[in-house]
Amino acid sequence: MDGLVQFLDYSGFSNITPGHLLMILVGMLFIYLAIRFEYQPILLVPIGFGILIGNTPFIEHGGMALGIYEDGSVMNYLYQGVLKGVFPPLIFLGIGAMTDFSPLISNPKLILLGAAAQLGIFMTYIGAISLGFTNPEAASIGIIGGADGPTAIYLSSRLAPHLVGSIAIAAYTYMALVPLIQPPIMRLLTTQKERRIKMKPPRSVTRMEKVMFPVFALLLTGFISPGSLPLLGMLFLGNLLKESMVTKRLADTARNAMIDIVTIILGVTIGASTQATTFLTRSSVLIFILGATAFMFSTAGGILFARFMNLFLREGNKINPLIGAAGVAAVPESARVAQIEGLKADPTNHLIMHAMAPNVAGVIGSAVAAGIMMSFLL
Amino acid sequence: MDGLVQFLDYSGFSNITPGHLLMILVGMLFIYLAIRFEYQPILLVPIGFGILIGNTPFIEHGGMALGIYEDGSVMNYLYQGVLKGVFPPLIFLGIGAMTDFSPLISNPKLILLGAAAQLGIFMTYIGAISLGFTNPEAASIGIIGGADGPTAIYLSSRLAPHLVGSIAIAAYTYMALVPLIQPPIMRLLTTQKERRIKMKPPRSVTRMEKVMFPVFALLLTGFISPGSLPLLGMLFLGNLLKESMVTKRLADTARNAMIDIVTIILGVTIGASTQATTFLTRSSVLIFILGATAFMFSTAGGILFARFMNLFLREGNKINPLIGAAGVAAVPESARVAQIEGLKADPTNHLIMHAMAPNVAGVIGSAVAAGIMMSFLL
Amino acid sequence: MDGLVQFLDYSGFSNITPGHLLMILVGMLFIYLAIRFEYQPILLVPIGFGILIGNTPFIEHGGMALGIYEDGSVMNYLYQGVLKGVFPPLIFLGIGAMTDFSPLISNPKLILLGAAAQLGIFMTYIGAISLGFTNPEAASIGIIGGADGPTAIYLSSRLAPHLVGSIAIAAYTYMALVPLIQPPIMRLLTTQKERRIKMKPPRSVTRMEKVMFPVFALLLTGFISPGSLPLLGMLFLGNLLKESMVTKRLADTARNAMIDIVTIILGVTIGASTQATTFLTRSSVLIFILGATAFMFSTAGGILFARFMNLFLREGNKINPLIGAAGVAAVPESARVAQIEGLKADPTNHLIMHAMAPNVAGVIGSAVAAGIMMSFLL
Amino acid sequence: MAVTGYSVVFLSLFLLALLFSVIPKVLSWNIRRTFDDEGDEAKKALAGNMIPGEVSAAISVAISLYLNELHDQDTAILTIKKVGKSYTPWNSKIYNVINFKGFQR
Amino acid sequence: MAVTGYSVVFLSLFLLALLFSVIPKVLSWNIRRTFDDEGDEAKKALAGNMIPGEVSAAISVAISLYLNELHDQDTAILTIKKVGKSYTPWNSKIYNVINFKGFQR
Amino acid sequence: MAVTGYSVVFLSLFLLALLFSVIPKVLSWNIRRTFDDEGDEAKKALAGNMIPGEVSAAISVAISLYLNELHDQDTAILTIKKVGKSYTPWNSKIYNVINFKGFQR
Ligand code: NA
Ligand code: NA
Ligand code: NA
Repeated sequence: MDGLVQFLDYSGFSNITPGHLLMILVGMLFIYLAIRFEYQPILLVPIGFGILIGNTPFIEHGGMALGIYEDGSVMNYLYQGVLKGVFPPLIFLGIGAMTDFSPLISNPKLILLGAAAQLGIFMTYIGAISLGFTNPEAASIGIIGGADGPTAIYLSSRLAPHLVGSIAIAAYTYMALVPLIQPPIMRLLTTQKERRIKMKPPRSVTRMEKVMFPVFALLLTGFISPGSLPLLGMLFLGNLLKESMVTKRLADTARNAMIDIVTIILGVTIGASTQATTFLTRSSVLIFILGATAFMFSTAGGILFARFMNLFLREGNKINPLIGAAGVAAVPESARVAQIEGLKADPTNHLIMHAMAPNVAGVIGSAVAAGIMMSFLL
Repeated sequence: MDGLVQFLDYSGFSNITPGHLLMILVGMLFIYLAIRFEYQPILLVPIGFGILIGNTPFIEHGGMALGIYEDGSVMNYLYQGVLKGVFPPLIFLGIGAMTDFSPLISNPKLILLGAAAQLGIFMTYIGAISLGFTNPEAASIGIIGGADGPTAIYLSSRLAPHLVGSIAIAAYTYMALVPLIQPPIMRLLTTQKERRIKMKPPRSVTRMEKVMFPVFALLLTGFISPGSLPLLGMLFLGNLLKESMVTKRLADTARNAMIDIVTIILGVTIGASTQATTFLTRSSVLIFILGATAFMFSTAGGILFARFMNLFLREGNKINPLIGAAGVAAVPESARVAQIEGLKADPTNHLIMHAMAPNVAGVIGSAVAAGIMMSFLL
Repeated sequence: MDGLVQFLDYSGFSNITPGHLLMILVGMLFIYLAIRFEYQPILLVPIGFGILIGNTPFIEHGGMALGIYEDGSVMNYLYQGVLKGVFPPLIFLGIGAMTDFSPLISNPKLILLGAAAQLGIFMTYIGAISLGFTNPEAASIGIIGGADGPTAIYLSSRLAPHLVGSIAIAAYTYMALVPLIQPPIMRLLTTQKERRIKMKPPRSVTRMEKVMFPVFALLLTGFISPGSLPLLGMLFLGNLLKESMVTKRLADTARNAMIDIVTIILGVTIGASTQATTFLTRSSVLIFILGATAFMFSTAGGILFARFMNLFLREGNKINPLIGAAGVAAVPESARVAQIEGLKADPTNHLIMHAMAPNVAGVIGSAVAAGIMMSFLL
Repeated sequence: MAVTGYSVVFLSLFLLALLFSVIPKVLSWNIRRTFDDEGDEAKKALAGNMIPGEVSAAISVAISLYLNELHDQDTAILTIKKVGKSYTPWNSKIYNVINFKGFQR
Repeated sequence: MAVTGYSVVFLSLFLLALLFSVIPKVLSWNIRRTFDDEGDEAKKALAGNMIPGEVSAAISVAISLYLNELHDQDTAILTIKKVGKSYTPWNSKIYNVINFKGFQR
Repeated sequence: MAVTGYSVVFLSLFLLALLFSVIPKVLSWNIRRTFDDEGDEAKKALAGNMIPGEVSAAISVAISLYLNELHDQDTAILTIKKVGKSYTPWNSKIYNVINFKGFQR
């Protein structure tokens, strides 16, 4: 009889709160969006299921060590890869091994769009400060505007570990919603004529340039922003493994088995870190609001800077400002959005090749930004 | 000359005991069974070789840090994945990504056989207590009756870490010997007429049901037995990765590279943990005896409950009680045994499709049982 | 304005030293050699890029935790696999799963060449002592003569962790340069007539022998030199996974995904450990000099012992002493060198099949040597 | 504990069985509603989700193959599995476009 | 911090853009020098490293394929990728020789 | 230490050599006993475990191929390797049966 009571005490039915139920619905929504609409399923399925695991109600610190915030739990061990900042660089290693920097090498001026589209990071930083967040918290929230999951997780794990969960969830949510967020801003800030600008086909790129890119990009960004080394070091290493052609087997493993293993564990622990008892706070709500504005500012920054550059470019060399929006990163969703919006204005105008340049530059840009903020705040 | 003496002091020849020799023979036997008869080679080869590694006699705590129980040794680092309970959930992740729950979804009443066949767990628990084991030890020994390696390792690592080695070895040994243990019990507890019962072909299952299964099964088992979350959370995540169809690459990695890496390290460390100096105790012998009875009780539980259910089922819907034995888990060996015994009674009666339902239900059943025992004993 | 100053303080431009520049050039040289000449690219590309990452100048202990020697940095976490000695055994696991010991089984007397070619280890040990290194340091430096990266890293991580970087870099450098180092010595120590000796084609080997080899080789080497167990235990486990034929999937993962992941992380951290601020010392220079002599002595040891064996072998059974040089290990480079030198003496004389026997025996030999030195010095 | 424990195992698996007895009915009710105006064919399709005789025969064949351990099958299936999809958020379809271009050069 | 930060991001990406505007010129100067005595053909090849019209057309086709999410393509490309190289320092080409022998037996 | 160490390395590899000089004799004695009443053919097979001339020739060809670094070979061999077996205890042959059924539907 006592046994039955103890069993019930430990069961989810005794420990459930409305927060748990809410988060379970959120988890199911993530899974639904991932499966039904194929919005970033590689991330939303593990995160969504992690939310379910983390929000099955259990007695915390009851000796069973189930919660992700309890020492000695399996989830806690796996979560160390997030908290210690180890997983994001490993994911960048795999991403580097699958990224083709040719579009960027063949038209270097487009790199600047990837810088301009980090505007949201710094605007949101200011906004978050004015809402009462501390400096390190504000920087971590701002980085959502970098539209890059691993960078957001890495920076917040260093500066504001208690916010990693909310920031990561916000970043991935808005990255999945890029096809809804960006188009209105793109139409608002461009004229019909601008959206029809056709760009010259990019020149082809030699193997030598492709091999030199990761080496020199590492040295340049590393000298200017050493804080970005853990991320960009791995990104460019992965890329060199790919482009050197002599380490094909390493590149293959990095972009398959390795990144998959890390992605699963990262996703499920990020999801589980949204445990209702610690996650549902005023901060989390504010972070979601600030994150949305961060994405909008970044999008606007990229577009407006493209228009600004056009002032100095002669006819025939002008940039279609739609591809500025791809500078936020959110690879490759935002480049797809540029392509789709371009086709709406002129069904024969394929922008995607051009949009990939600011798109991958945006990854570098947000990592540099993260490094700079670390050097200021640590 | 001193050097030669020191060399000899450190060599295996100075430190050997009859226990070491015995365990080396056991290790070679495991390897022989695995290669000659293909009994669970994926596990018995690494475990057998681990036994050899662990029982090469060396000076423990002599500064070289070789033993699995010595701080700072490589084996000790790798063994942490077992001791901290991290490896079993990762193996369940891979297993989930390779398990097809359709047979169970298409005929849900067979799930109950997977519950009934956990009888051995609880009977053995009582038996172990009466033999003087403590409550947590008894529960860990009982779980051998769950016929599921990762569950046994997980529970014993939480409740009785000093017994992990013996319990794991016993569980895997009897799982390999299922084709010898189960048939006599199956023939004893069924009539020839029962063994000939033909079951209706299962209906086919929609993708929607397959996707819903891991989600709802997680919530249901998680609410009732939160202690099973680390195991079942990962099992069902793996299954969702597989069934969602949008995360194929993650499922592939989980059921290939990831599970293989963990299996090798788990196997070799479990094997090495049988170091004669700590392993050859009265406890280990008792665990082997209790483990055998656990398997027998579980088998009987499944069969007898199938016969009990038949009392309430109308003609044409009756269950062939042979498939009850498959409820112990030991996937897929015990389902094969049901198939083979069925063919002996009627060479046209293929039971394997039906036996898979209690078989995979038995995995869930023993994880739930493990969770409940944790909530009582931690 | 303050911000700009702080930014500049943290940037590489304020912290650069000539040492950093020198190491950056070394890193680029490694990458160049790997890509241009395909010298061990699997290792030199990650190591070379790691040198670039480690020598981008940053403020150490400035709170950002970037350096590999700073607690809490990502590089430091990854480097633990080197420092704790975990990576080398895992690499040996993968190597075991890709090594074919048949040439050695079919002509066992060639195993002795793999012993003789460890001469450089012990000669260099004596030399290093006479140059003022401590006993454990001298042993770690000597092991460079084993011409085997993982063994060198493992031993030095146990005996002289502060020298791991230099020793590993020296070992891999000379392994890449084997085609330049060995030929002059080979020509010096053999006559033209000896270089033309044709050896009988090896007999074919049964599956049973291949399966028994890893088991008995483990027991034998483990009994004599327990200190070699972490390395040889994993090497022979990997080989059993391969040769047993029943664990093909485990062998495949061990020699692909697993070894690749470890190789990348090992390479990049070994590279990064050459941070100019700690690496550029008198010790490092001495280690490079001693390492070169170690390779030369080992090569000579193998060749001269082959000639010594020929004194006792009857005509038609004689050994071509060129394959003695392959006993140093440096698999498979030194076996290739033996083949090429053999062809120079007689274009119809293919030595490579024979050279593989001392070549893989040399791996076992240096691991045994490492184990013995540990038993003496720990 | 033993009695409570065994009961709870039964309880949870019983609820699971119950749930997945109900779900297909709910789902097929949905499907039926959807297909309602598409007439008989849809209903036939629904009725037909019992595995027919020929398939059972095929399964039997498969089982005998399996009991004789013909590994060729194994091989074929794995080959099919290997042909996987790439990492969606990064290299996905857009990169294929780029690759495609590469082939033309 | 915000202003400095944003400026530094611009600075570093600007330098990167500058660097990779210069590098191709240096490289092609090298190539030109190399090919110098090989005459017109080399120059034509250099001039031709703009992607020609037919390729652009191919890209457009590829993009429409992609927008319709034809996964077959995916498959084909990945299959090609799978055919990889072995671990150089250990089993590499020498072991292939041994394997090759095995096939003859 | 140096002398003892070098001697022990020799000792252990010498014992290994000794062991694997003896093992094939023990094994072939077993095989001979087994095949004894099967007559000449078995003996011939045993005698033939020297690699014959044609194979040596093939090896030479392989080596020249290798020295010229023809990577195509590489490729072919790896493809063969990739076709592997599944995880035995769990999805193994039984699951193949289920998969097989799936193909029939
Ligand atoms: Na960005
Ligand atoms: Na079970
Ligand atoms: Na060696």
